[in-house]
Amino acid sequence: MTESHPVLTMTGIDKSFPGVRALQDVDLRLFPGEVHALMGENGAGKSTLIKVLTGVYGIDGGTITLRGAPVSFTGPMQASAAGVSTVYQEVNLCANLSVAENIFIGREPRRFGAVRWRDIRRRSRELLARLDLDIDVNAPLGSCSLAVQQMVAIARAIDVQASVLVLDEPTSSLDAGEVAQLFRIMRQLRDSGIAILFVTHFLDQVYAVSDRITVLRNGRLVGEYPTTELPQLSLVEKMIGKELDVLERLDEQTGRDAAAARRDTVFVEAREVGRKGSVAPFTLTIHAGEVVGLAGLLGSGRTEVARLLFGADRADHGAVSVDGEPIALRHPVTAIDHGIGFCSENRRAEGLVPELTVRENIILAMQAARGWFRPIPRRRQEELAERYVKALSIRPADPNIPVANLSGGNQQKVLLARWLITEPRLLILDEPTRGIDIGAKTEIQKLVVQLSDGGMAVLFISAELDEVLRLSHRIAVMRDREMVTQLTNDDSVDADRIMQTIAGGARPDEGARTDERAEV
Amino acid sequence: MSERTSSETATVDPRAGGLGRFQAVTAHRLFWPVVVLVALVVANTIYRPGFLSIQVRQGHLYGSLIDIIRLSAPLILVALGMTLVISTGGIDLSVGSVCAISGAIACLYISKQPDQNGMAGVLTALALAFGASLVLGAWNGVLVAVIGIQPIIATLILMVAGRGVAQLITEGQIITINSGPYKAIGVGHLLTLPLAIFIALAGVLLVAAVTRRTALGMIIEAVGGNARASRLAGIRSARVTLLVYVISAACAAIAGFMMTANVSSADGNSAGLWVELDAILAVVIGGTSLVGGRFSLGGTILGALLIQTLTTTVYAMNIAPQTALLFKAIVVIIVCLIQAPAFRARLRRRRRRPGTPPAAVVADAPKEQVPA
Amino acid sequence: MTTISLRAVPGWARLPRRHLPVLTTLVLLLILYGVGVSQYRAFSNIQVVFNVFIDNGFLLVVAVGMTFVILTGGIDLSVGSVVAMTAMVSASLLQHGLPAALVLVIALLIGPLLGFGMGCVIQFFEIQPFIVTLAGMFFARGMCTFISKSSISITDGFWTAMSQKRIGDPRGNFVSISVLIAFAVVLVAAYVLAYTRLGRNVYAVGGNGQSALLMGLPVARTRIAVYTISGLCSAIGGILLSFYTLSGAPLIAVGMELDVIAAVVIGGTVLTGGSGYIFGTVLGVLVLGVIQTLITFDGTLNSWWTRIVIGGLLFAFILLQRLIGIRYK
Amino acid sequence: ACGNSDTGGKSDGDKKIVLGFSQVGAESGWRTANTTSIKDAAAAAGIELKFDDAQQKQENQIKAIRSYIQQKVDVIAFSPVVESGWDTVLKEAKDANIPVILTDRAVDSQDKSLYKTFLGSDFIKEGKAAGDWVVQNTKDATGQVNIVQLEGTTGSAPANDRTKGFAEAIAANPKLKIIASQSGDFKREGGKQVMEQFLKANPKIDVLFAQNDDMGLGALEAIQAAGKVPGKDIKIVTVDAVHDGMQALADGKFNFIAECNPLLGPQLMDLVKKVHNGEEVPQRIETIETTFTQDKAKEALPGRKY
Ligand SMILES: Nc1ncnc2c1ncn2[C@@H]1O[C@H](COP(=O)(O)OP(=O)(O)OP(=O)(O)O)[C@@H](O)[C@H]1O
Ligand SMILES: Nc1ncnc2c1ncn2[C@@H]1O[C@H](COP(=O)(O)OP(=O)(O)OP(=O)(O)O)[C@@H](O)[C@H]1O
Ligand SMILES: [Mg+2]
Ligand SMILES: [Mg+2]
Repeated sequence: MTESHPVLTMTGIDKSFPGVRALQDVDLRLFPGEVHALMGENGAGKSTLIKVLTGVYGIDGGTITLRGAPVSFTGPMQASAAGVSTVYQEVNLCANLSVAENIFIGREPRRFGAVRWRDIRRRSRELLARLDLDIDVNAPLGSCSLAVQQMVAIARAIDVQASVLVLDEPTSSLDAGEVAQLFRIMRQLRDSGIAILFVTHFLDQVYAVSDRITVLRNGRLVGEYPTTELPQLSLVEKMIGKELDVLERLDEQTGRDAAAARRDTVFVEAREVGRKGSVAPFTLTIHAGEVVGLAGLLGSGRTEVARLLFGADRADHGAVSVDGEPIALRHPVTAIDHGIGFCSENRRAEGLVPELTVRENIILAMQAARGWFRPIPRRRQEELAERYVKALSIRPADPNIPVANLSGGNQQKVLLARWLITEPRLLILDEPTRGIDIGAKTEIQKLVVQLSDGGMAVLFISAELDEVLRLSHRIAVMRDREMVTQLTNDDSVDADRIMQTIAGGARPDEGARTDERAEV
Repeated sequence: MSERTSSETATVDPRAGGLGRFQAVTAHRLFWPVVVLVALVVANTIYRPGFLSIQVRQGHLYGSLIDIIRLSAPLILVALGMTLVISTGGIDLSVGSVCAISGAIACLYISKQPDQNGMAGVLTALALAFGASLVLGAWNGVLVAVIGIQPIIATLILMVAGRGVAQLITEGQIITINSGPYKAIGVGHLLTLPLAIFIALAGVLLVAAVTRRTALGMIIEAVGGNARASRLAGIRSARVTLLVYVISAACAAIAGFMMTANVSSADGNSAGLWVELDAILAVVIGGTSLVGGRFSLGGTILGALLIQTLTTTVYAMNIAPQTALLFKAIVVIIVCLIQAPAFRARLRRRRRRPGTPPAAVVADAPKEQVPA
Repeated sequence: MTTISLRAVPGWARLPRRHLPVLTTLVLLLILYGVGVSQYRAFSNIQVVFNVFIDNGFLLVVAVGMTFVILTGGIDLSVGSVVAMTAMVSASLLQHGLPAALVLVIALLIGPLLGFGMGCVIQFFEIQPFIVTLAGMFFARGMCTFISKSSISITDGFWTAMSQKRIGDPRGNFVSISVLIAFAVVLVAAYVLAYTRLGRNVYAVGGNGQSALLMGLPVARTRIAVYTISGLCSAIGGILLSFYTLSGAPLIAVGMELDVIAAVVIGGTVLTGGSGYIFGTVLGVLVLGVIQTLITFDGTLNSWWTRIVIGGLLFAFILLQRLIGIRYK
Repeated sequence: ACGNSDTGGKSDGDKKIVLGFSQVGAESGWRTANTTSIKDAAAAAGIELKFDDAQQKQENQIKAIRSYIQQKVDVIAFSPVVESGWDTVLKEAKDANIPVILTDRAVDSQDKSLYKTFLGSDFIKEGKAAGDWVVQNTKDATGQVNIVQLEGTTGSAPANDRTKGFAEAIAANPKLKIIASQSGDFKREGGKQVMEQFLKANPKIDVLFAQNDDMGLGALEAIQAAGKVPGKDIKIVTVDAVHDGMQALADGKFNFIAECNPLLGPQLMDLVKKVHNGEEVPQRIETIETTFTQDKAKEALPGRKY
């Protein structure tokens, strides 16, 4: 396979942003019929390399050749016309358009210049069926969950007659089933001779699907390796640039000792809280120092549960009490006042203020809680920002640049820092590790453990079941917008059991179900 | 990972060497508006050499420059409020009408006084008018923040109806008053300088203190930058939005006092007519983005001075006011163009690498900021 | 392998939600009309409706152009001035004895050209549309007075014919040719938005310009196109206005941009872009027209009350629209 | 074609006459006085008035006239915002057999049959009257007499005609020279700002001609601020004679005002009745106007209605 000529070569690529050398003398080769993983820590320059390739950014130096001919795209339009089809990190679709239109816009089937809506709808349904997705293609994309949006973006990309398919973290919001589905299709495409460039932070995914790996570090090329010749540990070492025993340490931490959590003090109690059209009424108790995991498929309503508990959405049913006192949750402010923090899964739309600096983004929640006429002194701001930039190794380590200039993973860390400095008593983390590199992910996991040991309660939402299992004392399982069960994370609970509950194929019998509820 | 090729390789071209400082100055956001302002003054001086001269008449400083600063005082005030509104991502078209209403109320009240020079009467009039304006601001704020009407439309309502209200108050007449204390707001003097300048200055300092000495400024910028995120961070954005519209109306009210005091009469139909456009222009020339987010008070003041200088120039050069719009269009476009990063990036490319096809440059310019 | 099946809302239930703003406007418009009919004798006359179209034909055309711009999330403040400039240029050229056909061509070129220029500045130099078109507005208005300080009458035969031709039924009800032209513009625009790539790209750019760019859509071309279209519509509107008044006056159509924006917004188009329909814009223009007709029929309001009532009705309308919209959300 | 009996309004003679009146707007005190006069006169004459305010937009006026035709009023009267562009709608009125009366400002229609009559002031005459006063009162001047002029809204009929009339009158004395002329838009604010510039650019100004009182009043402030005495150092001549202007004249700050009478109401109602009854009326009727010196102003002031 590798004997053939590369379909795409990038050599000596240089790219700077004001204040940052994002890429420095980077090479990349893509061969037809291979899945090529692009690996690197947050901010290593992966997304930038991809955007440089498709002409979103111009390059400062270097050459790109596609099928032997030098190219220099002025924008994604040209790139896709030349057969480079891309799914960018962070879903980049139009929320106001329908699902079907998002798939076909720009290359709508037409007759006499008129767009053929019927064809678009039919073909979209077919395409989504290939991804095992059964949704209303007329629905506006904005009403779909992030995961569905991600799948739609993928559907759009794989429909193009492309010779190069670029997928920048396509799996970050997908669950295991969808990932498998995506991989099946990626293999199909690979076998038909397409070159696929694949970015992910999940190491096992890399080994499951890729043929070759290119590693970037700090905007420089570390090397290109066949997947089979690069063991997982050395891959990580190459990514982070020093030897580390992260992986072993990760494995140690399976399962939390449920008894260790202080289960005597109930912090938040939600009784039959629900909201029509979003989540069926659920009852959930969270104790101080306890980590409660929320498991479920995408769209199962985990985010909704979190939003209701935080007052981001208003419940139309049930009551929430904190420390035994009922509270009226009409606005996030109430929740924050009672010591609840919420890290949204959608950092771009609901998390960061792109124009403000890293520092300002970090202190935002704390400042809001103090009220605007009691400003946090500048010195204290700097101090806090610097501490957390260091603690979470946010890069670049300059708290005074606009947060928009940070890479995706580093933005996530900023968001986390915002809530950590408010020292909440309950921290709701919705997909805090999405799009975060392996090193940082471990850091965050360790942090969760540390926080809960220190008495902070955590509601932890993650698409990665492993992670949920590893960190939670208790796991609530969601299915079809209903909290179907709550399990204490003891030895009897494992991924299989949760998967079964989630899938609903093996519905827990009624007896067991009431038992579990009663146990709460 | 500490070794990082970061901020050392800043924007400044290393080849520039000693020119670095100069470039840093020209790169400043407000460099070009200042240049245009100076150019206007120079043009005026060439046209009429006496333009810069300042004499002392009746114990006051007297001259075109003084006039410009005095006349720009109301615009500065209106633009101040507008800056805050715009930085939350809104816009306030009703400021002109609020000027008219506040002026009308004050003048009407004073005209009904037996002794128009009485300080108590004047103060009551000001308080009444100011209070009414706060109500109007709150009305705008409620429409935008609570009911959720798009700002341009919400304030359009008051823009249309407010003129009617102002005329209703004056019954379509021009109310002329003869009140020394009130007149002083527009044409009085303090320490040989027009009082209006001090009022505007006080307004600027107050707004600056309220926004920059407290966290209000940052919170406004956060709401303008990302309203949803701000809400989730615990900011009561509705309150902030409401507040900025109230501040805007308050500023407009004081500007209305100045405008009416300047001619000692209230004209519901024409007081503050189209001042909203000038104010918006001032804000934008000052570098605050219309989509919300970061704001710059200093820039706004500069913008207001620039616009007033332009107006005065037009009168001074005897250009017909309507045709003068051509002139204004050109100056505005020039200022905005040379300030635009994309335009500068283009020029820079041109200079550095003549012959590069411009298309490649477009993609390089920082677009609406691509996170990740 | 799990199949994701999200509980879908049935198709019929989903439909009204997207069309809700437009439907609300329609209902409110009918109510407004009903009020007129019940209050004033002559209001029920069909010619009243025709007059609303005759009197607002140019506004409708300009609003159609504005709809394109607002759908991309932009705004075009220059429309009123461009309308005036087009009328002025036509009047002035006709006065100089140029043939009508040539004048039409020239007049119809100026608007799109200015629009194209503004579009380029907005796209390539990334200056906010509000400012660029505000400068365009000043420019065009300045040109008007530059051409002539006072109004110029049009005596040309073609213009007079277009102005005075009545197309109607034997009972004396009629519409003007301008109305037909306006309808044609509306139909073409509705087709373009719904069934052409350009139209769909307009929605995409308005939904999320950055995404549209990354999806490989011709964002620059689209953005420039909408300002050009708006310029063209303003030019057509200017021609219609010159038919309407048979003259060009430097201060005509002052503040028209605000009426147009109000009409588009009342029609349910969102100012941030990405959502709205031409049909809504038609309704929006009708709402403004009917409000004004109501006020003239009343005939007792003095100047300031007229303004207050227009403002009040605008408020009531937007509030109702908003409340109904919220209720259904 | 308009014979639908049930909607018609002009069948019996004893029914109230319905007059549709479209006003320019409410842009000045003069205009408001004009409106009030018309409303009061209509009420007094037992005429039903349908009033519409066009807010200075010709489009609105055309719409209003169409609506009057639709409502089948008996007579239409209006003060046109601009001179041109009325033929189409006036034709419609003519076809509907509704007589039209123009007030205050004229239209430039070639077809004089489109309207019955014009009632208003002669702006040229007003400009002339002002000019004549200046000529009279500068007879003894030795050197050149420097005049500055504050024009009205650019392109408007009053501004054009007053400029013309004034220029004609002062041509009588070659020593009179207009050294600066700029539009102050008929507003006080405008008058003040322009005058400030005039004062800075021209060290010696003898006479100011402001084309309405409001601009004159604005200029007054500028003159005082420059340390000069209005009425003495700079003679001020204006047009209109609204109350504030008359006051200034009586106080000796103005020197002369040529009246422009807004109180057209009674005259208009007379005309409406005549036109409605089919009587012949002259094509052009001028309002009764006078001029005021400082002494005359003092006498007239207590009895002025506006
Ligand atoms: N538009 C921009 N302006 C300025 N700096 C930027 C911009 N985009 C990216 N950078 C910087 O370039 C570097 C590389 O970012 P990039 O997004 O390519 O990282 P990444 O490898 O995709 O990381 P992640 O895994 O977190 O997505 C980072 O330091 C980032 O801060
Ligand atoms: N059938 C559907 N039709 C339209 N929208 C849907 C449907 N199902 C879910 N959604 C939308 O998708 C979103 C998914 O719900 P939610 O975010 O609660 O799921 P989640 O379990 O948190 O998923 P994720 O794994 O993406 O975090 C919701 O915002 C909801 O509005
Ligand atoms: Mg990335
Ligand atoms: Mg979620």
